Amino acid sequence: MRTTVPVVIAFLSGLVLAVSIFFRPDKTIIGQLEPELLVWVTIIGGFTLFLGAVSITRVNFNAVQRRKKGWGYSLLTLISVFVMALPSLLPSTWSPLFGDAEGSIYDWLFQYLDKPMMATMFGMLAFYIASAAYRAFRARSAEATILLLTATLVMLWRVPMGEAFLRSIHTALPEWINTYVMNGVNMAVQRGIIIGAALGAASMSLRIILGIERTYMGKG
Amino acid sequence: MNFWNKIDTLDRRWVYLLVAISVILPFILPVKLPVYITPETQQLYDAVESLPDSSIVMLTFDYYPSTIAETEPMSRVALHHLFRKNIRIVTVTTVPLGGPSMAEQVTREMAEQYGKVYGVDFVNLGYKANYVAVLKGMGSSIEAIYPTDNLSTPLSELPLMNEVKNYDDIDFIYVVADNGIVDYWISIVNALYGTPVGCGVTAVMAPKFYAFVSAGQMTGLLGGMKGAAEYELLLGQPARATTGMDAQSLMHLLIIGLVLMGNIGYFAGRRQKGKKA
Amino acid sequence: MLKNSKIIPILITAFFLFLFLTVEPVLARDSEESAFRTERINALVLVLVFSAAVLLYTRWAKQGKTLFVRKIPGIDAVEEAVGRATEMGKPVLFIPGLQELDDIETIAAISILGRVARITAQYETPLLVPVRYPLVLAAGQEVVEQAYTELGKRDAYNRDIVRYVAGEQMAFTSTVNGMMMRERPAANIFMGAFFAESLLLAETGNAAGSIQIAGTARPEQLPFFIAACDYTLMGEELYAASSYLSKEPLMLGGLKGQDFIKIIIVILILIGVILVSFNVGGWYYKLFEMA
Amino acid sequence: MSGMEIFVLWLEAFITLAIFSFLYKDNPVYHMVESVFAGLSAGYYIGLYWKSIILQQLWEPMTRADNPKWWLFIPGIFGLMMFTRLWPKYSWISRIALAFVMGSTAGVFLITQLHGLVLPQMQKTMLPLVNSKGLEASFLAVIVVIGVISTLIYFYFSKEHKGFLGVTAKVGIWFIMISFGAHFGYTVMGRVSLLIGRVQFLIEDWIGSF
Repeated sequence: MRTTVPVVIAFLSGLVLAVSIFFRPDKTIIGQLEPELLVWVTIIGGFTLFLGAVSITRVNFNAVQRRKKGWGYSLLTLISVFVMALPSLLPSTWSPLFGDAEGSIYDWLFQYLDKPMMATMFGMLAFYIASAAYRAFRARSAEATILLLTATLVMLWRVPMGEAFLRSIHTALPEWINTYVMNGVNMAVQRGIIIGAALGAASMSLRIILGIERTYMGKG
Repeated sequence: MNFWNKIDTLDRRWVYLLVAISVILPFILPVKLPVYITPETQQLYDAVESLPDSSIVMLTFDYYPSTIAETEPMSRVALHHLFRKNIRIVTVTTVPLGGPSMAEQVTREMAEQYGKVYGVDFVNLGYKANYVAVLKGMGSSIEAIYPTDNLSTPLSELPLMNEVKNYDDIDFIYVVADNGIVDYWISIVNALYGTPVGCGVTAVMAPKFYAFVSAGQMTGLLGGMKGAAEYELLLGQPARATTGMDAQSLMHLLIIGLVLMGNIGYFAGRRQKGKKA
Repeated sequence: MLKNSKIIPILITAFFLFLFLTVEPVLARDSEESAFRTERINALVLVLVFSAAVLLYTRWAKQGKTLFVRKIPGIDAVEEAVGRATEMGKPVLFIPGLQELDDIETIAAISILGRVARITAQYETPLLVPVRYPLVLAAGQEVVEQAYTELGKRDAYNRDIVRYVAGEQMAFTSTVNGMMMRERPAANIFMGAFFAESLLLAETGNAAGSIQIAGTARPEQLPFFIAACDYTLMGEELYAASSYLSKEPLMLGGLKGQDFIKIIIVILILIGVILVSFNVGGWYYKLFEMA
Repeated sequence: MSGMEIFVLWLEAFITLAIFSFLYKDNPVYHMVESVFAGLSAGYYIGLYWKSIILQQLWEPMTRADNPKWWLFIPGIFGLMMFTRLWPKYSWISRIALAFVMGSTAGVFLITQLHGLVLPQMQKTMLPLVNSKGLEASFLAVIVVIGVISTLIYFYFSKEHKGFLGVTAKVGIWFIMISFGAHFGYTVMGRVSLLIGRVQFLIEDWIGSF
């Protein structure tokens, strides 16, 4: 029972969705099932967020209760969760601070705390891309040399001075980089990886539908 | 440990410091690295330049707040150029979050500089959902899609909008975008209604659209901050994009320099080890 | 393999009966455009051939034929990395990507997590699994708990091994980055769907001195993982990892079927190129039209 | 500037600098901002899921007066099943809902990957090696065809990479490295733009307001 029911459910839901893509939604029930079942998945995820809330609360509450090292930070996280979530769950008819419209606590915290945090995290990427290039682009092997030469060439091509330099070597060099490297090799490799990964994904899907891959039930 | 050994095992924080310097420096000391005009930018500039006085241009703000470092300078150069030539502007956006307010803010700021009047010289229509329907619908009647402007003023009360009924009354469409909407401006608006479309797009998107320019479907193209900097040079008004491009050039050259140094250090280190062995 | 294998044919029959019953009246009413998307028949053929190949190889494996699969260094490194963490007495950090469970990449990551948890359970190496989405939390807890239970290490299991950290992409990243600098895991394993945060995570992990193994099917993030990690599973290697780590011949059937189709695809492309080059390939080209 | 505007400006500057301080080393200020960030974003998603999923996609369609989607009680029950995870004894029930999610995902991906990715990518690779557009187009076509095929072969698992297969796989890995190098170099500009946005804020908006 504990193993059979999940396997059968996975099989049926997988099969229905796989088949439904071949039928027109306006003509058959089965054709309409695809968008419908995907909404179901979203709904289940919606319920599960409650478990997420329990998880983050439990981890941080335990740390505070046991006065673990750094429990103050955990307290801060706990407070932040509730200050953000609770007012948004209350109806905005009670107070303009509730709900999620402009002027609510929820919206204010998002606009003035969350957003600058996200933007700054994205800004960190520039530092990391420089240090990764510096450390990783060493001519240790033929492959690594190819990697670093192409990266350098493309970086030169991207900025005005570099482009002028490349043009001085051969007038068509910048166009060649665009045509043969970016739209030639780069595109071809991406395509090869995409085809291969798609086959891998399809094979993984098939293993799940057929119940061969059952790690989610702890069965190898 | 000689110099090159140290380079080989440099603490990454030195790299971070160099990055910070090369990005901040252009803001304090204008470096003014040379900028070269690409034909696509020139084409867009010429297209706007050749529009007669008091033409009407539709300018779009199809970008999200996350890409404003690249896209807002393009909106600014467009506004500079259009206002300077006494061209009247209708702005629209297909981006719900921030789109209308960014359009409002940037346009009004620039209009103030040029002494332009809202409703007469420019109008901000704002956002409407379902962009395919919006783009198609404006072909027959803009008023049917946008009964009011962004601030809920009926279009009939705006003198400029009495002259603009649909794409036939628009001489040029200047799209600034950071997403796939560009395809629709070309495949729906340019293809079906024949209004010329010129675009400013993010650097990542640009290569895809060069083909549109050579096919004549797109009248000129700005690729990211670099395109905006070229346009600023053409206008003779260096601004944010020029500063930004200086930072970009410095950063790219810095990374290339670091890679070079790292490799010299690596080989010097290896040679030394070889000697000892 | 399947105790309930008898039930499968019955289900398939019932399913097609249902299909028949819903389609038939519609077909009778309107013959102009059939309910079946005939334009997608090429995809149907591909799916059927693909499934047949996978099933055939799985069957051979079940009959005891040995299926050869070459060594995949990145996947072998997963075991080594966990071993190193055990020696050092430091935790293993596993991140199953930043997508929800409705992405197949995440499911692949969860399967790999199941294998990794078996190794950490065996050696009682601490395991940390921060996740960004609640369904991934549930699935992750399930596989880890099962792995520990099966190996008789329930005492070492703690349900906060897999924990929900933050909903937003960059909030998640900043928390995990902090975690890496403070807990100093011996090994970081990134598997699944990653976006711009790939480099933020991998560079921080590198600065913390951890051994790093990444795997993703997204070609646009691979260059950054290659630059900052010790081993990287590219594209389909991610999907192969769970089968490969399981070391069960049965699981390799999928891999072999996939390889078989790959060769067919290469041949089909070459035929297409030749036909199109001689300007006689229009009909052939159309066979691959996506509709 | 109003008092509120000044407060918001300084708050944003503080957050920006606190996060950047992590580049030097982990420190209490960063840890503090990080903790708040994690909590807020979890709270944000609770609000978002409540409104956009539970209310908008489940409750409203199920209870509306005309044409209610009564059958949505099924995913509702599946959703409630997930709560059994809180009691270890009954947590196996949640596997049913998990199996539904995994099965559905697998069903969609099985077809969409083969139909939506493999077919069109194969088709786009069938380029004429000889064509009227001239030598350049032919050369590009040769590169693309070799690139796609050698990349595919590189991932072939069933044989050791020796002999002809080995040579093709070697070509494949070289192509892959060119592609990754190009992609890396190409991405630098976008990343730097994001940093410039932050620096612009700090220098022009924040320091500029002094």
